[in-house]
Amino acid sequence: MLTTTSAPDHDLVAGLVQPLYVLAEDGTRHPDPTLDPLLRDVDEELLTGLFLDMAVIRALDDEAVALQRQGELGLWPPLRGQEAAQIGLARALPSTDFFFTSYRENGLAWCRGVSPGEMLSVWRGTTLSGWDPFAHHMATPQVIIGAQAHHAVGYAMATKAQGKDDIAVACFGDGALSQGDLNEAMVFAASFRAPVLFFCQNNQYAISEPVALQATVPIALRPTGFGIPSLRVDGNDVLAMRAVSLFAARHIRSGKGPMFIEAVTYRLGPHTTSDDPTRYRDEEELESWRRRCPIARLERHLEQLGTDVEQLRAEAKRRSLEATTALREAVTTLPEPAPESLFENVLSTEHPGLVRQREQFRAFRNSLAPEQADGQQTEGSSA
Amino acid sequence: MLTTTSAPDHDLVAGLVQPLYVLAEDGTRHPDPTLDPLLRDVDEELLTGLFLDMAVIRALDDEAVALQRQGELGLWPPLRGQEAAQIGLARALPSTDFFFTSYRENGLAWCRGVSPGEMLSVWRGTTLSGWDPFAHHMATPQVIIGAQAHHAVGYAMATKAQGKDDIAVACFGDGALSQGDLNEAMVFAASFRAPVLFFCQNNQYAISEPVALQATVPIALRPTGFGIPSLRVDGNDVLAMRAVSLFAARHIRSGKGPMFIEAVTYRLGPHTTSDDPTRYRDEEELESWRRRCPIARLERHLEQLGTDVEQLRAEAKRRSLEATTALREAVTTLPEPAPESLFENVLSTEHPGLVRQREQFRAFRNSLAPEQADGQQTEGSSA
Amino acid sequence: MTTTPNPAVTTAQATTQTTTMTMAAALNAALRDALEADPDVLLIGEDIGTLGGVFRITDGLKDRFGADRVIDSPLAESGIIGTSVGMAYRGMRPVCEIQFDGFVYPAFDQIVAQVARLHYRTGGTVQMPLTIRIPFGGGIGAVEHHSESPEAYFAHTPGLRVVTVADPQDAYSTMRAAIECSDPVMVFEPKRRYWSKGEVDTTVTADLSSARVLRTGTDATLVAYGPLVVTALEAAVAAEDDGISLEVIDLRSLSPLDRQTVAASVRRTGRLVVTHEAPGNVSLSSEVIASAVEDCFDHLEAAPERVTGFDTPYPPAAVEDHYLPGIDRILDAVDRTLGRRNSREAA
Amino acid sequence: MTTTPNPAVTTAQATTQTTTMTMAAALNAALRDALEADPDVLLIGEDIGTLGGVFRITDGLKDRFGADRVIDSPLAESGIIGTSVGMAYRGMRPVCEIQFDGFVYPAFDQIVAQVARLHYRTGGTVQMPLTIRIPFGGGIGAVEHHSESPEAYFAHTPGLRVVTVADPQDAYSTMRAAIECSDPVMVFEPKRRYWSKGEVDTTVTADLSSARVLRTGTDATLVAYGPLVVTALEAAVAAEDDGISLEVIDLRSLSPLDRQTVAASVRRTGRLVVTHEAPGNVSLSSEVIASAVEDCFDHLEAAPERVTGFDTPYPPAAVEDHYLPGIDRILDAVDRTLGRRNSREAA
Ligand SMILES: Cc1ncc(C[n+]2csc(CCOP(=O)(O)OP(=O)(O)O)c2C)c(N)n1
Ligand SMILES: Cc1ncc(C[n+]2csc(CCOP(=O)(O)OP(=O)(O)O)c2C)c(N)n1
Ligand SMILES: [Mg+2]
Ligand SMILES: [Mg+2]
Repeated sequence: MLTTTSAPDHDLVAGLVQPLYVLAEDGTRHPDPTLDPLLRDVDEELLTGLFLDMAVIRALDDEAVALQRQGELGLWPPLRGQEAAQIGLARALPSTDFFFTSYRENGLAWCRGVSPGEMLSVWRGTTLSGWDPFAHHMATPQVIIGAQAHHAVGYAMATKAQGKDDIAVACFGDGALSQGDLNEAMVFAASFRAPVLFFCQNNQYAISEPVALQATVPIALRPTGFGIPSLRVDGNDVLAMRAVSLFAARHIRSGKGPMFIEAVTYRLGPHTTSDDPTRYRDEEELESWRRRCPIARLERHLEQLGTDVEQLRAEAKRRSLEATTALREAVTTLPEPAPESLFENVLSTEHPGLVRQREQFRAFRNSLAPEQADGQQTEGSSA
Repeated sequence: MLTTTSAPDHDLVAGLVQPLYVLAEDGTRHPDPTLDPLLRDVDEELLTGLFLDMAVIRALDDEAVALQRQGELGLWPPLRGQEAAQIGLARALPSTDFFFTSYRENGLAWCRGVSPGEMLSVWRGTTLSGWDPFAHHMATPQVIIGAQAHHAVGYAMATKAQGKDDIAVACFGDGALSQGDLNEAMVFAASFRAPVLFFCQNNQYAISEPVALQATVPIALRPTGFGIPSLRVDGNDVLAMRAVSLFAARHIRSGKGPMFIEAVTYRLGPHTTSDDPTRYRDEEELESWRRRCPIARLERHLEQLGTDVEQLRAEAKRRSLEATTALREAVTTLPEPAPESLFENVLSTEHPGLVRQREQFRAFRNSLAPEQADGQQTEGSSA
Repeated sequence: MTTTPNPAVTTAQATTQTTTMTMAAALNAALRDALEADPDVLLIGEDIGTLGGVFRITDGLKDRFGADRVIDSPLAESGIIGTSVGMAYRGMRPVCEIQFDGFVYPAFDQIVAQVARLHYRTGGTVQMPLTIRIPFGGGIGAVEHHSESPEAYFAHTPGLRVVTVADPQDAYSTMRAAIECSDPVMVFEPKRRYWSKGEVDTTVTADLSSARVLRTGTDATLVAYGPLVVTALEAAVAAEDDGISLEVIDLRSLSPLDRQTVAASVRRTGRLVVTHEAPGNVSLSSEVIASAVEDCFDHLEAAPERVTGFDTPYPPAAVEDHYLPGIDRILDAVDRTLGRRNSREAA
Repeated sequence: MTTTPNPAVTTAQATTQTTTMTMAAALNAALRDALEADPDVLLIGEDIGTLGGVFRITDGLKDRFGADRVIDSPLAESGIIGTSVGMAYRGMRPVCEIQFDGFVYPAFDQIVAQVARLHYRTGGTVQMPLTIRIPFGGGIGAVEHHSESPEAYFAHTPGLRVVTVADPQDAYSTMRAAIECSDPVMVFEPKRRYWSKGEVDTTVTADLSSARVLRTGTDATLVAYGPLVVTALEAAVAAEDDGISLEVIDLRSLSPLDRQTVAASVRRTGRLVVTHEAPGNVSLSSEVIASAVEDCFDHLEAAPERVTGFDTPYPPAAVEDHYLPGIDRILDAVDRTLGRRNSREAA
């Protein structure tokens, strides 16, 4: 095979063989010359904060799954297993950096103060989108795989043009790496040195498809071919996640252009509540990842530091109960949209066709017997 | 910056800083340990054959430009400057390997026995497509940038499924590297280890846009991020082009999956005959590349080997004249399509709507005064 | 996102006898029989292999025919179609699955600028016998992009056949015919009817371009396709109670259109109502009405009516039943064409 | 591929007076004035900066406003639109150029599933004030993919405004209005009319949703848009010689449609002919006819007629004049609606 001796003259960064980590699986602190300087501010308060965040979003996630099973939600995409990846990122960035995510990033939404109702409405089917993106500096979930990456890059180009130093973050899964949009977005980001962070949660699966189908080499290698420096990190190590996020954000904010993080993690639950993962993966694999639980790892670390873990667990339980109670309350009190609302906000300016259609709709509903108009029109059976 | 010491465990190949070459600009033979074994069969006959190919396609290309200037063609995309890249590739592969190209690969078409009329009809506007792809193992020009890369990968997947050992070649320009399709095609090729060669003629421009806009690092680096080994080669060195093509084809045919070649070359002419390149590049740059003429380089090499270059030039002139005469004859004798032909081959099965439309069209034309029906209907002026 | 697969769907057994099965099972059987019948047929799509498809339409087929013929593709729709184009160049007959209607747009260029045109572009030299399967339509309470009806985009595109299926027998026979057809065929499968059951005779063949009159009637012609065929038939039953006799046509082929069947009916009834889930603007109903007006202007006794999705994006699940044409909206439109008291007069 | 730029187009001078200029110059002036007026406006597209666009519509603007506001983008249409979506989130008003009609398909998902829906998706929170400029239509002797009329795809898509321009004044005023509009607007520019000249007053404003009656007449209503507006007017002149009085309507807005203007005219003339270059199946003409039938069934004295591109891909340049609606085909259709001797009877 052909090789050359000299390296390319740009910043190529890849922790390819062994993802970066600072917490070993047994909770012991592993020194890392690059990440250690970024961890100097880590104290017990910070660590317990991260622990509580992870515990609460796991509880919220479990509660949402339960709500779906009880028929209160149409669907839910569980994040179980990916808590460290999301919390580590969210807690490293100022709340004004803008997230463009897909649908599984409810941990990020939680950190950004999205309320339970705002988080659930789209999964209950009462809205297409749960919250005000500008209020939380976070776009609402993107369902079209990869589409949001362009949005993040464009947003970042605009912040740069405006001379501001906030950055954009494109969050996506391993499956998204196959979409044209995701790859194009890296071209644009590199060409315009856009202040954007590409954040890939490689949870090993795109529905049933293993990551090997989307990438035959580590995902973190992909961006390097676009001239985008890249980091591969243990996504179940919340401290490492936080450190690489700080590292990348600093790099990006300093004007050096985009950066890419591959967080190697695992989706412990089904793809969504509609999915049956037993069809495509075995218990053994699942068990090996259960043992790598990000919350348990941090707990072991805290234990080693002498934290009163019992008390912390109790606090986590208290906060989780509070959050899940709020979630459960929110879901049942979510306002049902008015039928006529379906005509609203198609355009922000007047559309005579829609005005006419709404009038006709109103007339039609008025013509129905009250109980029909109130509920639904007669529907075709689905045999 | 973070780096790791260990290399990834896959075949990564990139001649990134200095493209591979075996002929120096002054025509002297430069030894290259990897390519030399592939050049053992090179003798005077082979070299003069390559020379004549390049000379003839340049003449054909110039003649097509002239024909366009004279109004015989609607448009022509000149390949001047890229002769070595195309001839080196075409002469390295058996004629049963299948090319999927864009529009500038007339050198490949020439080598595949495409006739002058077949080559010109699409540019004269008498057909949408000039030749039978199966007769020449070459798809007709693809105008949508990057779209053909998927076709090449699919074709290659099929040859593999059929247990055959012919390969597919996706040919495209530097601009195509930005399209989603091109990148997706690399994902598919890598995942299915498709026997496909990605062949990029980096001619430095996509219309007016310099390659730096599409790729901030050498193009040959891109495929490595997809797990596809890659070669960067001096595209104006026909011997090196042939050698790397042999190398890549052997790699691919042996079942090792896709490979990528970046041929670093330059488009000496305009993007198309409609383009005004003085708007985006200067004479100095152009002149520096004129000095790197692939044909002159091989001529110098032959001279050094003691070939009778005068005689070779004369032979080139004779063959060029023959070819350009045929081209000139072909263009004026190209059959004009019958008006009704526009209804043909929309589907291969019957379409009642089109049958009706053709009947109506026929009736309409019959109703016109003879001179109108013969020529065109009255057209709206374009003011 | 996936919808809950129905555990009742199992891979159908090879048989030529008439069997009762769901539409999902009928499609599965059609794919299986096509793979069996022709070694050049292959399936490609996201999650269609190991998982058997999010709707289980391809359930069991990878085990039976192998991963080379039932291909789990990378997550890229343009790649699914574009790769299939290349396979077709090499003589294969790919059957592509787009997981949900709303995910077809990334493949739009490959479909409209490549698949639809290669035969024309090459003067008939290259054939593109692709089948592109798309579960479509709403009514399943799904999140955004999972309930769409994008058929008008493709019906407007020359060079494609666009067909819909409405019941298990139709699904089986049409799928077989689509795969055998030498042209590209887009098959829109009404996902909310996947679990509807019916008799299927696997020896019955379908032709791809004709509509079918499912119920004869005298007062008005009601044209539907895909998921609304069942609704239209139910509306016809309800209309009967009101003394209105509706003729129900399942359009089946959206491109080319079977104008003759529609026109013949309208000439008899003098009235036309067209219904579909997609937004009405520049849609199949626009075309069916424009064609009917061209074909039988003098026979029309009232303005044709359309009952369609509104000109809005597909709304949240909580209000989708207001968006989707149902029996009452259809009957209201029927009343209008008949000059009977209807909502717009009542208002 | 590019078409020969006309050297006559130069960057127009800032002025509010009426000046004679080409449509290309009028568009250039509109972009310049919009960039001048609002710092949030920016242009993005392939070859629009240094080259000034393959049609020179953006000529001189990069020099004047800098590479940050007149952005040469990488060669990726989905990226052009998707990036602009992100910029719009951040308050910018991107004006995107798609180099030719046939290259819009790779951006289809970003346009129909993102740009068109973000306002609706977010309950009105996010605005998408993108302008998407597309030179469209045939008649310039170009190679494949350079002569298309893809407007029906977008007119069918809820959440977009789709407009066309027909002359320099209209081009100037509509482009300014499109850029000022807070909704996404697709502006289809008839490339074969780029070099047509007319008076332009840069103080004249346009509204985006109304059609305009360009010529009043009594015998039939002829509806056209974009490149065929000129043809329609010429047909009306020719018809006059035959004693036929045509009312010519430039539709301008393809979505939403100005049904009122069309209906008012048809109520007066009783007859309707619709023409466009795009294939007729499931097209704007289907919709205009279906709408007119709904709006004024009782006033129609004959079946409406359409004169459109055929249901084939755009053919080779050598036969495009047979494909494109011209004066004779339009007059033939007019004859049919008037019950006068026409080609189909003659045959
Ligand atoms: C364009 C598109 N194609 C297909 C889908 C269906 N789909 C939804 S999620 C998903 C898998 C995504 O995998 P990944 O990117 O790894 O994210 P994860 O679900 O693992 O978080 C697929 C195929 C989609 N939403 N959009
Ligand atoms: C999808 C698409 N977008 C835009 C164009 C217009 N266009 C034609 S050629 C070209 C530049 C292509 O550059 P490159 O890939 O480097 O090939 P080269 O022309 O240099 O051989 C462009 C932008 C196109 N043909 N297709
Ligand atoms: Mg994943
Ligand atoms: Mg190039």
